[in-house]
Amino acid sequence: MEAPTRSRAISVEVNGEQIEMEVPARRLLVHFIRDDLGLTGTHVGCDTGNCGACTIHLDGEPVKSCMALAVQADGTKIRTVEALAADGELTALQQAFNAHHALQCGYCTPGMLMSATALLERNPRPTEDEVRYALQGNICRCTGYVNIVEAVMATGSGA
Amino acid sequence: MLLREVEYARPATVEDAVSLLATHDGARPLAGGQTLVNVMKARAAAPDVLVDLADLDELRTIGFSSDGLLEIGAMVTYAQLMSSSEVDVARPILAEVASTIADVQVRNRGTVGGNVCVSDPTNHLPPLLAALGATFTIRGAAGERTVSADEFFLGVYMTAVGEGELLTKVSVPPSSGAGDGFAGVTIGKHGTYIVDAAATVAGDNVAIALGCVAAAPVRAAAMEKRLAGSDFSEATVRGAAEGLGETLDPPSDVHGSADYRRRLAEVSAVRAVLQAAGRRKER
Amino acid sequence: MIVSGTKELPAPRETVWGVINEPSEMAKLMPGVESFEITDEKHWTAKVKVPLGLGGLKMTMNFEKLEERPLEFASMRAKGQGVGALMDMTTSFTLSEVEGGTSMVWEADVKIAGPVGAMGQRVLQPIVNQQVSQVLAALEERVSAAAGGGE
Amino acid sequence: MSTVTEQPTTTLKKGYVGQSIPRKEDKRLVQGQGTFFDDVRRHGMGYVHFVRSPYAHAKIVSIDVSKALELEGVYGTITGDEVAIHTDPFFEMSVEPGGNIKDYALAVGRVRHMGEPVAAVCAATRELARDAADLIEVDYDPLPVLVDAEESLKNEVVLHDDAGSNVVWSGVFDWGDVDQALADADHVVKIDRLHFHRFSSTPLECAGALVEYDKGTGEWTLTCNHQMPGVGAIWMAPALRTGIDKLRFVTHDIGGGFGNKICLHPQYVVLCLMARKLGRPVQWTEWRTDQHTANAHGNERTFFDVEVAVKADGEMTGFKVRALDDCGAFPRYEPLGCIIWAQVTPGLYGWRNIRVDFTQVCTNKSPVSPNRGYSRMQHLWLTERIVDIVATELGLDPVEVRKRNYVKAEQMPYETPNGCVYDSGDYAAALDIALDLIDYGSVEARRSEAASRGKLLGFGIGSTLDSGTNNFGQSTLLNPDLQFSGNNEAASVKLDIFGEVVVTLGTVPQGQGHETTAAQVVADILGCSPDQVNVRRGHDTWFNSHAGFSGTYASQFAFTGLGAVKGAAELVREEMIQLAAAVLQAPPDVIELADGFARIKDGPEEAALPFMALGAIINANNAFLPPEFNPTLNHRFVCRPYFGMVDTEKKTGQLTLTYATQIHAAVVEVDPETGEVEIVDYAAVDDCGVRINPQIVEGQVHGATAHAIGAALSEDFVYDEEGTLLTANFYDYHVPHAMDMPPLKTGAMESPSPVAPLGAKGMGEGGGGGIHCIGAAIQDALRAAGGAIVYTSCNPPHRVWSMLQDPEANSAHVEVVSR
Repeated sequence: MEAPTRSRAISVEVNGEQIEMEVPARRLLVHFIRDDLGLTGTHVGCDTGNCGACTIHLDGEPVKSCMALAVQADGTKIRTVEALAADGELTALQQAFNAHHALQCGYCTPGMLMSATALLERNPRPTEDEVRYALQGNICRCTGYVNIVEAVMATGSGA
Repeated sequence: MLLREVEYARPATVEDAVSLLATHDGARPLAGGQTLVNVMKARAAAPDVLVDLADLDELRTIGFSSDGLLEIGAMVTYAQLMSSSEVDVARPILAEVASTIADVQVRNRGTVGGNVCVSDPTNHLPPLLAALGATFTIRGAAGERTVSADEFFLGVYMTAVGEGELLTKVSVPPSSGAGDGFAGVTIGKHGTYIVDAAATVAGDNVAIALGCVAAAPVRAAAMEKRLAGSDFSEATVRGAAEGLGETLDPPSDVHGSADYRRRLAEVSAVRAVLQAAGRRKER
Repeated sequence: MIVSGTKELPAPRETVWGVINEPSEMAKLMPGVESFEITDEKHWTAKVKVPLGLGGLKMTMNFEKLEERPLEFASMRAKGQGVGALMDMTTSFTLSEVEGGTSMVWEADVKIAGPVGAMGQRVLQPIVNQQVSQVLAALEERVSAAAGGGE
Repeated sequence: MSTVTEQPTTTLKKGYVGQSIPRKEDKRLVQGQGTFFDDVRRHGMGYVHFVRSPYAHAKIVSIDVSKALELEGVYGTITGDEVAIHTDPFFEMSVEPGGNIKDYALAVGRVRHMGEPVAAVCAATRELARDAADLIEVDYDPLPVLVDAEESLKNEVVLHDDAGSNVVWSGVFDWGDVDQALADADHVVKIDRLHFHRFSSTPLECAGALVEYDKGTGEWTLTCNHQMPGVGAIWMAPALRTGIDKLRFVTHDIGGGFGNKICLHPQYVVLCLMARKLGRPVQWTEWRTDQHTANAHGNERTFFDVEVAVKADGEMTGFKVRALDDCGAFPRYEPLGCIIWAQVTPGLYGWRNIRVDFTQVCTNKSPVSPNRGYSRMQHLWLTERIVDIVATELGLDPVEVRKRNYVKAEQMPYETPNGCVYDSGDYAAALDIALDLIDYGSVEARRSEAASRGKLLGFGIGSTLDSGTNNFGQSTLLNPDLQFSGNNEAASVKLDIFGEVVVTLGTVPQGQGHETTAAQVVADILGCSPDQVNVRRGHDTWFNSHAGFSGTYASQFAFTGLGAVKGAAELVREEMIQLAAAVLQAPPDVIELADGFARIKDGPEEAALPFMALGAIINANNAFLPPEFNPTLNHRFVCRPYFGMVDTEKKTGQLTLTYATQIHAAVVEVDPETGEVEIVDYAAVDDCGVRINPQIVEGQVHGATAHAIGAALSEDFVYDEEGTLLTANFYDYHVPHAMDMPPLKTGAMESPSPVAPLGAKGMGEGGGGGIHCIGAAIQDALRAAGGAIVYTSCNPPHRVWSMLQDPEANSAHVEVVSR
C-alpha cells in the first residue's frame, strides 16, 4: 500500500492524447488543464463549484473540473471544449450557438457546450424542460439562457 | 481557490483505506469531493492527508441484503441512485430526491457517503434517510458496526464515523407499500434548502424528519404521535403540525429568520406527510 | 452571534471556580488544544486545531481575563487568529450555589470573520454550538474529577 | 454577395445594417479559442495574490512580510507604506468634504471594508502566492463599523479623517415649482421610505491583468479586462506619476463587464508597482469571493419623505424626495452617480415639478462602481414605485394611470424639466405590445384560477428608459471646477494592400458583438460584405484609435462607437471614389462602390476596380498619382456627440442624447405559505431606434431581464452589523440559472433617433424594468392578502412571507392627504 505523497505522476488521456505528468496533490484539475496543459478554453467563474464554466467530460460524464484534483484524474479520459471541433469542422451544436446568438461574451460557452453535448449524446431530442434541467449547473450572465435553450433544442431536432 | 499543501493516497482496498485513515493524523476520506474540495479551496479547513476512495469498487454497488434491505455503497453517486433499478423498485424516493441535488455535474461525482458524512444541515439525504429508518455500516480497525440515523448524525460535519473509520454502506428498508414524501423551500429551483422535511407513512404510522433546523435531522415526534392511526386528511395533518415550530430552535441567516424557518418546518412537514400518505399502496 | 445557556455542575462552587479561574485548567478544555503558554496572571495563549469535521482549523488563541468576582462571576475574551478564520469571543460565567452542586449561567458573544464565515452562516451557528457544548462537557468532566478524587 | 442600391451617403444603404447576421466573434469563442486575460502567459511571470482585510473597519497597526519573503519561490511583496511613497492618491471628482478623501491603491494605515487589499505578494506559482499571503502577519486594531447610510450621516464614526465627514456629495435639484403643485393637488400621496438594495451584475469572468514593465521606455503594458481604459488611464497615470501614454491597455476577449470592470485602477496600480519593482511580468486573477467582497457593487439608495401631487383625474403633476446614496468605503467612479439619475429625472412621465434633495455617504462596505443601469435604474425604480403606490392608494388602474401620465409620442422630442431631450419614442404603444404579449385581458381570470390552487396571482408593469451617450459635462453640476465635458470615441478604417478592410475600435466590447455590428456598418458604406471587413478584436492603446472617453459603458456604442466607425469609413469611401474616378478617367459622381468593386455605375464590365486594386495602388504602386492627390485609404475618426453647455446654476442641460424605451410586464404567483414567487408570464418590449443587428439587441434585452429577475428575487449583498458580507460568493448570492428563468416573450419597435449617426440608440441598460414590474406584481398579488406595500427592490421568499404575516409593519408608511 503506497504512502500518501505530496505530488504524484498521473497518466491522463486528454482529447485523445495520453499525457504523463507529475502534479502536486493540491492542484485542481481545472488549473492542471489551464496552466499545465495550456488548454485555456476551460474557464473558472466562481470559487464554490456553482457556475459550471469549468465543465469538461471525465470518462464521458460532464463534471466541474474546479471540484476535482488533478491527481483524481489519473487513469481517466478527459475531453475539453477544444476537442469538439478537433478537425476544424464545427459541430452542429457549435454552429447552432452561432446561428441562434446563444453566446455574447463567450466565457460560459465552453462549459455550456460541454454540458449540452453530454445531454445530446444521451437524449438527442430533448424537451425545453430537459434542456434547462441539463444546463442548471451552467450560469450565464449575458444571455438569460433564452437563445442557448433554443440553440440546443434546434440541434436536437436537426433544425 | 488554491489549496494548502496536502498529501494524497489512493488505496486499492477498504482495508488499506481504513489503515491509512487510522495511521495518519488529520487524514480525511475523499469521495466525490463536491463539498470537501470547496472547503479546502476556501482554506476554511484543511485535512493533512486525503485518502481517495475512487478505486474501492466494493463501495460502488447497490444491492439487497439477505433480509431484503436495500444496500447502497458509500461511493454510489447521486446519478447512480437516479438510474438504479434496485432503488426504483425498493425505494424510489431516494432517486426522486437525488435528482434535485445541485446539478448534472455535481450528481455525476457527489456520493451518498459524502453527503451523509459531511452532514451539512442543508444536505438532502440526512433527513430523508432518518425518516426512512436507514442504518449506517462503519468499518474500522476493530471491525464493522451498524448504527441508526439518530446515532449516526451527531452534528455539522460530525457523524459516528470516528478517526480511522470509514462508512461502507447505507441500508434502507424497502418501502413495501409505504408512501414516502419530501418537501421544502429552496434557494432557486433545485437549490440549497432553507428548510426541508421527509416523511414516510407505513400503515398507520408516520416518520417525519426535518432538515436545516438544527445541526442534525430532527424527528417531529409529537406530530408523529398525533398522526398515528389517523385518517391523514389535510385537516388532520395540518392540525397535527401546529406548535411544531415552537419546539425548534433553527438558525437565522440571510435566507430566513429563525421564525421563518419555524413556519417553513410546519409547512414542509405537512406537505411531505400529505405526499407520503397519498403514495401509500396498500390502502 | 450570541449563544448562551445554563449548566448544572456536580461540584461545589469553589471547585468550579478553581477550574474556570485557572488559565492552565481552562486551556485544557478547548477542543483540539495542542499547546498553551501562560503569559501572566491574566493572559495566556493556546495553539488549537479545532476539529471541524472536514479538516482541522489551526488557530492561535489569545485569552485575556476581563472581570472576576470570586465564586460568582468571571468573564474573558479570546481572540483567535488562524488560517481561514478570525474569531473574537467574549464569554461570561455566573455561578450560583444549588442543591447538589453549582449552576453556571454562561453566555458567549462570538464574532467570526474570514473564509469560515463565508462558508454559509447557517452552518456556522450549529458549529459554534457544538464547540461550546464540547467545552462544557470537558468542564463538567474536569470539575467532577476535581470534586470526586481531588488532585 | 447582395446587390447594393446606390443612395446618398448620408443615409445608409439598406444592406447588412438591420440584419441579424451571425456574429464574427463566435467562431473562436465556440471552440474555446477566445483569449481572456487569464489565458495569456509570459515567460518568468509571477502570480500575485492580495492579502485582504477580514475586518470592515480597523487601524493597521503593523504588517510583517518577513515570513512570506522567506518562503521558497516568493518573488516579492508590496504594502500600503510603499504605495504611499511611490504613488499619489487617486484623483477625486467631488467637492469638499468628499474631494479630500485619500484613496490609495492599497489600504494605508486603515482598512475601511471587508476584503480591502492590504498587501500584495508575488510568487512563482498561484499556490505559492496564496501560501505566502497566509504568512503575511497584519495586526489590526478594530474600529466601530458603519453599515447603515443614515447612521453614517451622523458622522459619529468618520471613515476618512482627511475629509472630516462621511458625506461624499450633497445638493438639491429643484425644477418647476413642486410646492405649488402640492398645494394645488387634489391628493398628496406621502411615502416615508423606499429602499433600492445593493447588488451587482457579477460578470462570470472576474477582474484581473497581466502587467509588464519596460525598463527602457518606462512603459507598462496591461493585458487586462478593463472596460473603460480612457478613464482608467486618467486615474492611473497621475497616481503612478507618469504620462498617460506610458500605460498601454490591451484587451482581447472579456467575460462580461456590465460596468463592474470600470474601477479596477487600484489593483492595477499595485500590479504596475510590482512589475517595476521585480523587473518581471506579474499576473493577478481575482476570484469570485474577492469580487463580491471588494470589487464593484451597484449603488444602494434609500428614498425618504416622498410627496406626490396628484389631480382628481389621475394626472400627476410633480414629486419631491430626499435621496440617500451609499457608495461604500471609497467614491471611485462616484460621485457621478449623484447626477447621472438626472438624465431621466421625470422617468417616462410628464410631471414638470420635481425636487430631489440628494446626499451620498461612505460606509464600511465595498466601494460601488457603475452597474448595468447605473443610477438611472435606481431613480426609475423610484418613479415606477411612486406610480404603482399612487395607483394602489387611489384605486387607479396601473395601465390607465401610466397611459395618462406617459410623455406622449406627439410631444417628442420632449424636453424634460431639467433640460434633457427625450429624442423619440411611443411609450403607450410599447406598453400595448407588452400587454398584448402577456395577454393582459386574461389576468383576472388567471387570478381566480390561481386562487383556486391557493396561490396569489399578481400583475405588474415596469417601464424604463435607457439613457445613452453620456455628456461628461454633467460632472460640472457636481463640481464646477472639473475639467470634463462632452464625450468622444474613435475608430480607424483602412483599405489594406490586398483589398482587406481593417477596422480598429476605441471601444472595449465584453460580449456586445462590436466586431459584427461595426463590420455591418462598414460593409454598407464601402459596398462590400462584412466577411471582407476584419474588425480587430478588443482594444489596444497602440492602435491609436482611442480617445479620452474610450470604453464601452453607458449604452453608447451604437452612437459614439458606430458613429466613429461610420465617420472613418465615409472618409475612406470618399477617397476610394476619388481614386477610382482618377484611374477610370470618370467623374466621381458616376462611381459606385458595390460588391467589393469601385466601378462606373452601369458602366462596361471592365470599368470596375476590385478593392485590391485600390489597396495595391496606394500601398505599393502610387508613382503615377499626381503630386497634390495623396489619398491614404486609412482614416481615424473621432465621433464627438454635441451636447452644448450645461447650466451649473439651474443644473440643467443635455446630460445624454438618446433614450431607448423598455417596457416590461410580469405575471407572478405567490405561495402564501412560504412567500415563494414564481414568474408565470413575462414580456419585454424594446424600442432603441434603428436596430443594427436585431438578434444582438434582443440578446441584450434577455440578459438585462435576467439581471433584473435575479436582483428582484434573490441577488442581494447583505452585510451584518460587523460589516461582514453574508453573500460573499455564489453559494449564498443566488444568480438565476436556466431553470430559474421563465420563458421570455419579447417585442420590439423602432423609433429612429433624430440625433444618433445611424438613428440607432444605445441600449442594454434598460433591464431595470424587470425589477420594477416584479415588485409591482408582488404588491398586486398581496392586495388580496393584507395589501402590504413593496418598499424594497429585492423580495426573496422570506421578505414576501413577512409582508404576508404583517402587512402593516412591512408596508412603507403611506399616507394620502386629500382635499
